[in-house]
Amino acid sequence: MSAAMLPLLLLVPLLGALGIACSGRWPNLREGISLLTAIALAALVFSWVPTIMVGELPRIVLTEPLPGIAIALSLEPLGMLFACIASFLWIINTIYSIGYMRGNEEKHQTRFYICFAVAISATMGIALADNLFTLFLFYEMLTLSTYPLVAHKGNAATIASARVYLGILLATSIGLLLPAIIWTWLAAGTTQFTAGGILEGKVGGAAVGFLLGLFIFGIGKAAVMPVHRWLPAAMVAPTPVSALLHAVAVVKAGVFSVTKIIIYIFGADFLFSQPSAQWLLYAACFTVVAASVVALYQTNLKRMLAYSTIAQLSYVILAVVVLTPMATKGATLHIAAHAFGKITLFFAAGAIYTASHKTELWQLAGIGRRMPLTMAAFTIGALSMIGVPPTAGFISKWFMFGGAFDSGNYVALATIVASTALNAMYFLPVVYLAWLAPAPEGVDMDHGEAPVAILIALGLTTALTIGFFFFNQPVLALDQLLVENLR
Amino acid sequence: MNLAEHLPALQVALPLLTAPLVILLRAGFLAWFSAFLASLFSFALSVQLTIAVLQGGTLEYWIGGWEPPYGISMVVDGFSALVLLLITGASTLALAGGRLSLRRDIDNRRAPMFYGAWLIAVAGLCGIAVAGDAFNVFVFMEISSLATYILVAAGRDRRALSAVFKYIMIGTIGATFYLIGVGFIYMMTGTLNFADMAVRLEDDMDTRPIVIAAGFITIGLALKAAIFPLHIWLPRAYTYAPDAVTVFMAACSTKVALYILMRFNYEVFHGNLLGHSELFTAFVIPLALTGILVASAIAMFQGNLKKVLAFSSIAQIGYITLAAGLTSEAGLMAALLHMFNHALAKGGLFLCAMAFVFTAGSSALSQLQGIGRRMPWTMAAFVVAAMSLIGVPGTAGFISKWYLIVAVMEWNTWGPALVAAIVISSLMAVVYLGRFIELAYFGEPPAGNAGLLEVSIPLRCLIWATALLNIGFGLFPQLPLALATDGTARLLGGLY
Amino acid sequence: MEILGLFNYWAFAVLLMVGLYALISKQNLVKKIMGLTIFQSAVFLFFITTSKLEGGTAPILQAGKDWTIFSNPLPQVLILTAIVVGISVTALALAVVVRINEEYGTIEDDEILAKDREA
Amino acid sequence: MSLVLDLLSGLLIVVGALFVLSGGIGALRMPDFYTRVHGSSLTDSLGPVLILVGLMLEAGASLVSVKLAAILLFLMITSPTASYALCHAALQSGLKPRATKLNTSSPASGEEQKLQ
Amino acid sequence: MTTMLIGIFLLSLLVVTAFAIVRATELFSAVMLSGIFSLLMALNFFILDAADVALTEAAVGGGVATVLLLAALKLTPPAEAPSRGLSGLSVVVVAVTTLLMIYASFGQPSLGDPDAPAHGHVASWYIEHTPELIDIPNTVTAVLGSYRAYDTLGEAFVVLTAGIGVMFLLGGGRGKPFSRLQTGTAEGLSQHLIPKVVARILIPFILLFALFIQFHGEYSPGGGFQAGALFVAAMILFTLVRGERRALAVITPRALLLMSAGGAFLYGLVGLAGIATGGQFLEYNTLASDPIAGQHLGIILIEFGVGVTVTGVLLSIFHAFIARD
Repeated sequence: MSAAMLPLLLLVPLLGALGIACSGRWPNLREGISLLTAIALAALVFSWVPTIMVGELPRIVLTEPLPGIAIALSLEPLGMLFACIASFLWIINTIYSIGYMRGNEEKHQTRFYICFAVAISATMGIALADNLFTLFLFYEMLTLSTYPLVAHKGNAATIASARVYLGILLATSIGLLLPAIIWTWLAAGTTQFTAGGILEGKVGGAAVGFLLGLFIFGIGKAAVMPVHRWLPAAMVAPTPVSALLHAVAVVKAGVFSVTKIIIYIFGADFLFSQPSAQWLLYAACFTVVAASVVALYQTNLKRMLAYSTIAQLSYVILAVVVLTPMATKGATLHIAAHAFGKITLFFAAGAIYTASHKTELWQLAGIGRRMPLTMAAFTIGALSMIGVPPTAGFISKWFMFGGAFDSGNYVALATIVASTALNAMYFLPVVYLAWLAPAPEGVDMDHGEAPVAILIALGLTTALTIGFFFFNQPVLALDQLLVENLR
Repeated sequence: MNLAEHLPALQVALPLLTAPLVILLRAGFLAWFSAFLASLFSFALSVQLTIAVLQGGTLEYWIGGWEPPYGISMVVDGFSALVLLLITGASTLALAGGRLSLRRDIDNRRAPMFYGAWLIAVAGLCGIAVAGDAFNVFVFMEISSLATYILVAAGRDRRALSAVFKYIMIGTIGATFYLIGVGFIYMMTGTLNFADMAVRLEDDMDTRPIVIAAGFITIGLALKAAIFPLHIWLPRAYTYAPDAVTVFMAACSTKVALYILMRFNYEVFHGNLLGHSELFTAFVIPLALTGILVASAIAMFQGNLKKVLAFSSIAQIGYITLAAGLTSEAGLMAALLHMFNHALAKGGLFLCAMAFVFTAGSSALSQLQGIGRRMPWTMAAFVVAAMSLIGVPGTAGFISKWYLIVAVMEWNTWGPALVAAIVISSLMAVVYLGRFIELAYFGEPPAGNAGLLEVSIPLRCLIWATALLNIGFGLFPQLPLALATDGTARLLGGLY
Repeated sequence: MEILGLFNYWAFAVLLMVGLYALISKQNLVKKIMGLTIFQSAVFLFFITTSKLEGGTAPILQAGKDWTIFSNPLPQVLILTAIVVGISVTALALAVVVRINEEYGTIEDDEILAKDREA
Repeated sequence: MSLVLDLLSGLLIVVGALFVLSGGIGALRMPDFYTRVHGSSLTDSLGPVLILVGLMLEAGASLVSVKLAAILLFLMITSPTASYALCHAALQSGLKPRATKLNTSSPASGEEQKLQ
Repeated sequence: MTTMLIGIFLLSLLVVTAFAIVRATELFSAVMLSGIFSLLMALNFFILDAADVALTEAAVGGGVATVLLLAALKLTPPAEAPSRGLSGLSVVVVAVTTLLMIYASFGQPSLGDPDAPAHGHVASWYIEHTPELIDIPNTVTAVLGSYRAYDTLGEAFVVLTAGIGVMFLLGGGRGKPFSRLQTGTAEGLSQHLIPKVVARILIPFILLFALFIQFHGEYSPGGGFQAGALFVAAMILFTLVRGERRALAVITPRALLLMSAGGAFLYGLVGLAGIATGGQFLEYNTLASDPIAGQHLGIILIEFGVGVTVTGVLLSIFHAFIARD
């Protein structure tokens, strides 16, 4: 397929958004259109896989507003993988949203679906970005388009947390990321993602570590502590949005950008030949452990999941930092695996909320007997988070572990082990509570399962979570390509 | 006769000569319509001029056929063309969009006078933009100022009057300071023509009077351009002027003062005045910085949309002066580009503000709560323009901010500090605009105006056209870039 | 003598000062306008001073009159224009003052400010 | 002959100047408004006349003296009118002359009767 | 030398008057003082060889400005509120400015210094070339009307703008547009014998003089603006003695509007005629077959335009102020 087709990946969701805007009056038509768009997009994305598999790197320049600063798209394995995950999960998420939004009679549903579609378009843009500038452009577009989603409820509390969300993401991106990009541009004369990096020999010494810091904390979406605050704040959003944030688009966009910058801008070898860049490893490890510990003390289900996400993201960064081919594969695998697991968990949480309006952990006691399917899915998701076979989580953790072992990076090893234990410590009690504990007094248990649309979505993601354990060859193949490109 | 070669003169003559005819009309609509047509045609003229400049380079026109410095000459280069586009474009936009709003602000029988003044203001500003003669600049500065006073005084709120009086006083001081400076230069060089001055100044490098002259001219024009801390006239004038007038002024009036400021300092003084560049930098940059930060900070705490935007204008003027103060090629590029882009963004914002005020009847934030849900289209356009003002990539504002930051980075060791300041002020812009946007979308509409409706379709289209321009010039900034490059080259002619 | 030749400049400076002072610190708007007039006339004086030529006469080249030295016509022309500009500004400012007096009932700057604040 | 003319004109000019001066002093020293106007207006109409005549003698029979004559004429007309208008305005605005006792009718009303 | 001493004397008077203006709390006396100030200024201009400027300053400062100030004072409180002493900031600003000026003055050529740069270059060119290029005695008029006609065009439009502003702000009395201006005060001083007679005598002369200044401007000091001011003086005198109603019957508001706009427009048309006849904007050489004649024609036309505009505008302003009460 010719590179000229790349912009389609952005246009399809935008057209979908337009269609949704026009069909706002007729809910069925509207949701039909959103679903259709999702499927069309996914089909388009997957149709690219063979092209990429044979090692092509399609690239197209849309416009060049400033000399050396082009808005250009290109598709390389990593982006391909990300695009596939996002577009595919969007279908499921759409099905789920239909059930959820109707189940809870939310307001402004048209606005919701429009922003959703725009957000996906932005995500595609991030996946296809050919240079830092384009990346930044769509990164901001994603932030702005998700703001209305987070603030969806529109009551004072929601707006307050939405403000935190927007504030942190915009402040970090404008305040740190943009200067970092300009610095890169001034130093290297280009911002294009190139295998092996563009900064080698352009900057040196402490500057490297500083620039890296600007990038890492500038990309607030990667939620490396201390710029993680927006993620728990965004918990006020409706569940499909949380799913979008945690699994489909936003945080993934964050770690994806970080990975891309590390391997394509700095160039992995160059970066970690620089002592001043080593801090990143420890920052990641710290985030993993700290976030897991915080998660231990959460009493609200979604907040707990949020902190677990923060921890899981830093896994990815950790893996990239460890930087053996194997670990890099682990990182990309984990992007996928975590996506499947976390979306399952969120869907489950949403299902519980829809069915019983329960949000606190203690309320979940004995809920397993009421909503067996949901809780089954939840359990599988939890296991995947911990990394127990046969779930997706195991695969990625395995690769990371191996990578860390090869490079003899014992800090990373210790972190992974510790956090696995921690994961178990905060997930298993919930499972136990849900299945075995007796229902506490004063909590009504007279509710059944969630609406069917939700259950379908839930089932799909659960299936993915398990299926990924057995059928991960395509992803591995992509990883292989990626790693070869790097070497 | 070939009209093409007379473009510079016609650019001024057309609006100027339409004005006396307009004031003779009796009906408001006719007056508006003829003013609009005249403005439209002069916009066409400036487009023609721009094309001519891009193809044939700088144009020079000898008025009365007298060779400068004996006669008055007009000089049109990329920079002038850029400013001309701003002036005529803004005026056309404001007239087209502001018809209803103006009809409400100015009663029908006084309207002819008002539109006459409007055209004279346009002509005066154009006259400054094409002038090649220092005293001629003074004359046309006064024409445009007087006309602008009238436009501002037409505001319905009585505070418009006290605001305009302050404006008159400060404006006249500024103009007179400028005149004093010109007088000193004339005394030492015996000429009034910019180019000729530059030549003859080389003989007497920095004699005292010239240094003083530079000071007077810079301060006088800084007063007119509302460079912090000489901005005191601007917020009230912008706030209490009729909304359409604010659209027009915000887009171009201060820009023109900055234009002539840069003209003078670069083409005449730099290079001819020992150490003038350093002096200029040392004088301008601190003011610009404090202006940027303080004005943005003040803007965050205003309770009135137009005031917010006015203070943000002061901050943006700070950006332009900062860039101009760097006395480097990149800096000048940034300054010129930012003039253009800020005009786009601010014009769009004030246009939306006009629409809001037109429906909600007040620009107080409390009255505008929830307006975003009532007027989704206008509000969306507002958001786009706001992003351009903040400098989100993909919008026009980003281009100039990029140039600005790059210019600052390569300035000297202080670069990073300045970048920090710029970034901080951009974040402040996020705050003060976000504040309004948030309460426009999620705020509870006040009791009175629950059933507000969108403004008329044509106005909406106009607003959206402006918004799309903001995006268009963000993705394809070739035109302003070309003009800015040309203008910069000419300005720097004086520097090296 | 040489120093006395600069007297015009000093007078100009002092007038400028007086005008500017009245303009800035007087509360009464009409007084401000008068200050403005003084301020501007000072500048006119300055320009005309630059036009004077020792032993010259008004630049009117009448036939038969055997003047050879003429004062410089250019500053005079500029000031003709400037004077007209000045009176125009004064007229407009006065009109504004009249309107202000109708709206506020006072032409003292501080009182007007007070009334704006309470509004 | 010319010497005589010069002397004469000089004399006229000096005397005229003295008159103007006295008028000025009067304007400062007189007790009340009307007397001040009276003093200054009288000298104002006499002083300039003398000065102008002196100047005309200097100029001799030429265009200049014609102009001077014209000025003289206008002065003769305007300056009394001015003082009249001044006093009248003062009277209108109710400023009473500070006059010591005359006959029964009050000075102010007397003035007015004279006016109508 | 003597001229210089006289100059110094007058300048000192000027400064004293300025201080007096600032200190006077009675606005009326302040107005009178500012009239005196302008006349002194005019004298100064005259001994500095600037006859045209002197004439203008006398007409504008002594005449028009004073009338306008009085007209405004009629509508505003006559006395200044007791002010609160010197304000620190302003004193500082002012002092700094003055010091700058005096500092600068020492680098400047002393009064009348023949080899000051200002007198070389452009100025001398004007003196030399005017006779053969334009051939009118009054170089000032030549520069004003031809070399720098563009500035003068601007001047005319500044006046027009001021007129527009006043008409816009004040209209013809409350809530009426200027063109509908009419006024209650019918009589003026017409029942007073002396002013009436005197006015009868004077007005024709003033008008005559105005016309002389208008059309003799090429040969002697004067020109459109001064003439206009004189014309207005005559009309104002007429208004004072015969009452506004009569005055407005003579020249109706609509006519005033037409004059204001028409004069400026005429000026512009002359400029365009230059283009139409194949010259530049405001080029007169092409107006007639013979360049010199063309120059004369052009200058006369634009001077006329200026005169008409000035008359119209100043009178409108006067009436607008009067009608406002």
